[in-house]
Amino acid sequence: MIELLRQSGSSFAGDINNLILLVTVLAGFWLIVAEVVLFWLVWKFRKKPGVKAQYVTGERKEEMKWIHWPHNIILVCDVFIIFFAIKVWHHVKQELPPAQSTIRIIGQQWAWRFIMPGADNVLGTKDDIETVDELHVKVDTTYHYKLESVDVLHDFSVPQFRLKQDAIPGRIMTGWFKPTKVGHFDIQCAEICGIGHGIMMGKLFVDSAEEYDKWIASHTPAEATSH
Amino acid sequence: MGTTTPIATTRSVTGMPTGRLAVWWVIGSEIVIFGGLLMCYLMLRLKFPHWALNSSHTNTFAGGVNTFVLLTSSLSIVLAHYYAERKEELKAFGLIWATIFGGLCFLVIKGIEWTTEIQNGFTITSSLFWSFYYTAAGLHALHVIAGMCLMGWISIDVLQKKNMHRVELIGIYWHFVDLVWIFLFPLLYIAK
Amino acid sequence: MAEYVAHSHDEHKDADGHGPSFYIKIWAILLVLFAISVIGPEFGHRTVTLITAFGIALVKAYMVAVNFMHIKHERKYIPYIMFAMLGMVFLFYIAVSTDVQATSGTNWENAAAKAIIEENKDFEHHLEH
Amino acid sequence: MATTHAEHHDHHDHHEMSFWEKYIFPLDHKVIGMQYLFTGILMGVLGAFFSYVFRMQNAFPGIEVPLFGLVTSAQYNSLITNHGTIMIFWFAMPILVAAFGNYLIPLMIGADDMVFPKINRLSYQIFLLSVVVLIGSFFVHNGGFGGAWTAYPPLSAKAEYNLTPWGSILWLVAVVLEFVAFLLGGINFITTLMNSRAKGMKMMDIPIVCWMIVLASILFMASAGPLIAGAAMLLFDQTIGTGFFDPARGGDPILWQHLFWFFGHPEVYVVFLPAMGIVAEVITTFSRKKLFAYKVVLFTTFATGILSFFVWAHHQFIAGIDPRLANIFTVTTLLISIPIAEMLFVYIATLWGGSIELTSAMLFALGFLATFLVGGVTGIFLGASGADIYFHDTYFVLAHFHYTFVPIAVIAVFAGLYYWFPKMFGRFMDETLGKIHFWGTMVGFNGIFMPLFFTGAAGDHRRIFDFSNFPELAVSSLQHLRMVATISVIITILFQFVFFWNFIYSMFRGRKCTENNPWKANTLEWVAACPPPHGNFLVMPEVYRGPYEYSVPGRELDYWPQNEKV
Repeated sequence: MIELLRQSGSSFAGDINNLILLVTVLAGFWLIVAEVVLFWLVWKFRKKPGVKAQYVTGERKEEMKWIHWPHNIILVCDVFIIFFAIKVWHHVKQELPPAQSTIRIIGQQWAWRFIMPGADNVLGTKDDIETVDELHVKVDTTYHYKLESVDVLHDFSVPQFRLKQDAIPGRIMTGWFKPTKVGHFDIQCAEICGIGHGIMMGKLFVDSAEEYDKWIASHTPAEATSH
Repeated sequence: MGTTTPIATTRSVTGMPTGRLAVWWVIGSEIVIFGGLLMCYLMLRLKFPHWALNSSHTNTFAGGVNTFVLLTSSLSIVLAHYYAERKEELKAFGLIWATIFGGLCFLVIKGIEWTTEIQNGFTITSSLFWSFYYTAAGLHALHVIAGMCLMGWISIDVLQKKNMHRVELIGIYWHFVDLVWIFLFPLLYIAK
Repeated sequence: MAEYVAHSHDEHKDADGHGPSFYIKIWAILLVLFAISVIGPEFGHRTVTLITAFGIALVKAYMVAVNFMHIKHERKYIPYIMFAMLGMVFLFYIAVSTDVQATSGTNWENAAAKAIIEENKDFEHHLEH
Repeated sequence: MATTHAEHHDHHDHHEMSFWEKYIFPLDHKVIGMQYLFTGILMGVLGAFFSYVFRMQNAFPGIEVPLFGLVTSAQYNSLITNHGTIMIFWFAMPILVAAFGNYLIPLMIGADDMVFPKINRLSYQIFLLSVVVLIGSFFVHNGGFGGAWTAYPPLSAKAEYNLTPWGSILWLVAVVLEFVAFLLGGINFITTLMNSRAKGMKMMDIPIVCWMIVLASILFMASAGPLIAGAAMLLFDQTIGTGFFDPARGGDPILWQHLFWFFGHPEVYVVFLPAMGIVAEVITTFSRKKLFAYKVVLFTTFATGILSFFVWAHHQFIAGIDPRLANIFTVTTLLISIPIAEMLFVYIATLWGGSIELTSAMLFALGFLATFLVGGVTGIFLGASGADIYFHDTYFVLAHFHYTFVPIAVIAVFAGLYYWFPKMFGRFMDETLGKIHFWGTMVGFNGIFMPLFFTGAAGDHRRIFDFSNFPELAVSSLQHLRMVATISVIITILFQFVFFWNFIYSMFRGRKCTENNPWKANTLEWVAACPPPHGNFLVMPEVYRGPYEYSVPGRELDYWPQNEKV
């Protein structure tokens, strides 16, 4: 359902979509029931000449059941939602699958800096590629990211990936994603970070394996290739 | 209504005088204010063991004397309450001013202590420990000053045998200020 | 208003029935406790410090609340409200300490705090001098 | 009804009060309530104007907004920040808690005033000072604070980041002053309700709205403390350069988030509960029904109040808190849906078997239930941690909480104003204009926030002054939705002029209210004259029954005032 509004592009996006669908169905059901009952009661018990209102305390058992049954069913719905919410959360945020590559993402007022491991796939070596506002990743590869900030809070957000994580100065936040679709997507900053918050935009390029290798080759720093 | 007391003020559905009830609610809200600040301090204190080094630079002697002063002033205000109930306004008046004097001693000692510390280079911006030290003790000192002002105001009424119940109210507040210090003292001065 | 002053007066008579000597006695006990709380930590033993500094602070707080503030003679819900407020404070501590007191957790680490701790790790050496 | 009660007002004692004494420095709870009401409404107008300006910029980027001009990104941030702050702290709270609390509590419990009239006056004066400081903060060098109403450090802590060296300090000072005002007011509400109830009014005879306002005050008191301490810390960070929230010096930005939301989430219920209370009074009166299960309402309120302290970190799911902590808060957050849902069900059940008269007040009360339900269920998406990863900080969140706050702070307030207007001013508001106002507001309000659910679900993130910087969000389909929302803002604001005209005209020229109890309601405020004189009651009323004894079988009248012996 949410796919109609924003396509998904990562391995866990589908799980989040399904959770949203589950909540939509359960919460939507209750919304419709409550609204229909509300409007129906207003119409049915509208003021009519000569008809007096009933005296209902709501404290007798047979009256209370009208409250208690919905209450119990809502509890069951809640348990369902809690179960699936935590399951998805655990998958996306808590348990990291083994990384095939690790990148560093650094937020600053008002740009994203990306450090990619380069051809050797190891961070902190000479062939690391540093880019600004432009991140290239290979499709179907599990990435870990190390998210940092140099000044204020930022938030690394890619709607297609259903990915969002605050960057906090002083901390290193680790997370993962696995792009599944080739293309280019917007990277947003989703935490207010000053007057340039509205221009803090990055581009995420999910390349096919060949495209990616080509890009790496053309962007590897000169001193790394010199020897 | 000008100066007449509303009927609402004279009612006591709970069986407790309204003033005392209100003072307890004030203390309830103060507990969360001081508690919030001290919990922030505690978290960071436990996070950074080296704050022990900072707290070894505090003047435990001055802090100790201040604890003694506050405990003693608590005694004088509880005695003031005792005599206020017995309508012995002169004794109550004297004891209230003894308490105010206690508060004054506390502030003077605090002032000397802070001056020396600042001279030794330990200012509020020196390190996070000192930031907490000055903020927590400063917030407490503000409460001491507020209590002293209120006591001075109440003592005038006491001389005229008016509103004698207020001695108890300020007493409860003052004991609370004392209580906060009882926790501030080990947290800021002793724990090393 | 005169009515309830007289009322609370009576309440105190039977509630504590103590004269000034009682309050002075409590004050003396508080001073002794205070002395222990200052001397205890001088031994430099961690458990002794905790018990004498903070355990005794709790005892002192209890004594002040009961004997000076007469909290026992208030309506029952007054101490409950006070405990509820303290409960809020501890709730805050319990939940927040996992983020703020810890230097690392699931998928995050507080690199800045770790650096500060590392920088000062020989503080005990300084403490002895 | 005449009782030989000792509590009489000797009206000869009162000297004639000057205008100054009566309206500028009043001790009368009703006048102080009015001061809060009018100040709150004026601040609400300011907040609404801000929303108009930034919505215009949002839908038509770069437009010269009529009545304002070009909006820079700094101004945009400042407008959204102060819109949020004003609407919560200077509009919702003063009206729902302070204005209705001051006006209603003494009247509804049969007292002649608050227990501490002078503290009450002081509370308003501090509040007014906070208003002055806040408005002053817009005019200082570099303008008002623009770091969002949550004021997350380090952005809020350092002028080099937020670029508003004075605006951020004044903003914080204003918020703290406002807190002090509400702590003083809250102590007054709590002690008044506890100690000054009329003779015979037991716990279960207290009208729900009084319970709700007092419980809200208690929630506020128990939650605001850590934030007051935190505000002192942030103020020192801003002014003298301490490092409480500076990670390089051992501080922690996350600490502020916890301090803020530990207060911030109970705050939602601080405004929600009084709104529910107002709606309870209105729907029982206009459906001539006893409130369905008074005790259940009360217990669900207690449950909500207690649970509200255990859910705050759902605002921080992706803000860097430990993911394990998020699981606990998901559970508590979803559990709080149960008492809230139960409360709404009880209100809906109250309508069963009633004789519903759709006056303007009743329309607004029903409108509250209908729209708040939307706000409630959309909250489930955000409480479920897995789904929040996607929705966090998008317009979906914004639409969700406006679907709760607008029913609370606008629709329920209108219900209360239409209902108590005859009591407050001794005249009726015009019903036809009231109904026009109702439909205009409802259509406009839904028109604003329904589209925003969709833009949010499509990825619109909040606090962006110009979406054309984001190619995926700058598409025309989304832009059209934003325009619909903005046009709806204008429509909604225009319909409020109907209200203001009605309000001001009726205050002086409206149909006169010739009886004390025009709506045939049960609660004690309707015993007093319209409007009640200073001291409220000629004879202090006594209470013989609960507040919702409507349509009792065997009685000729379909209401049974609390103070009538038989």
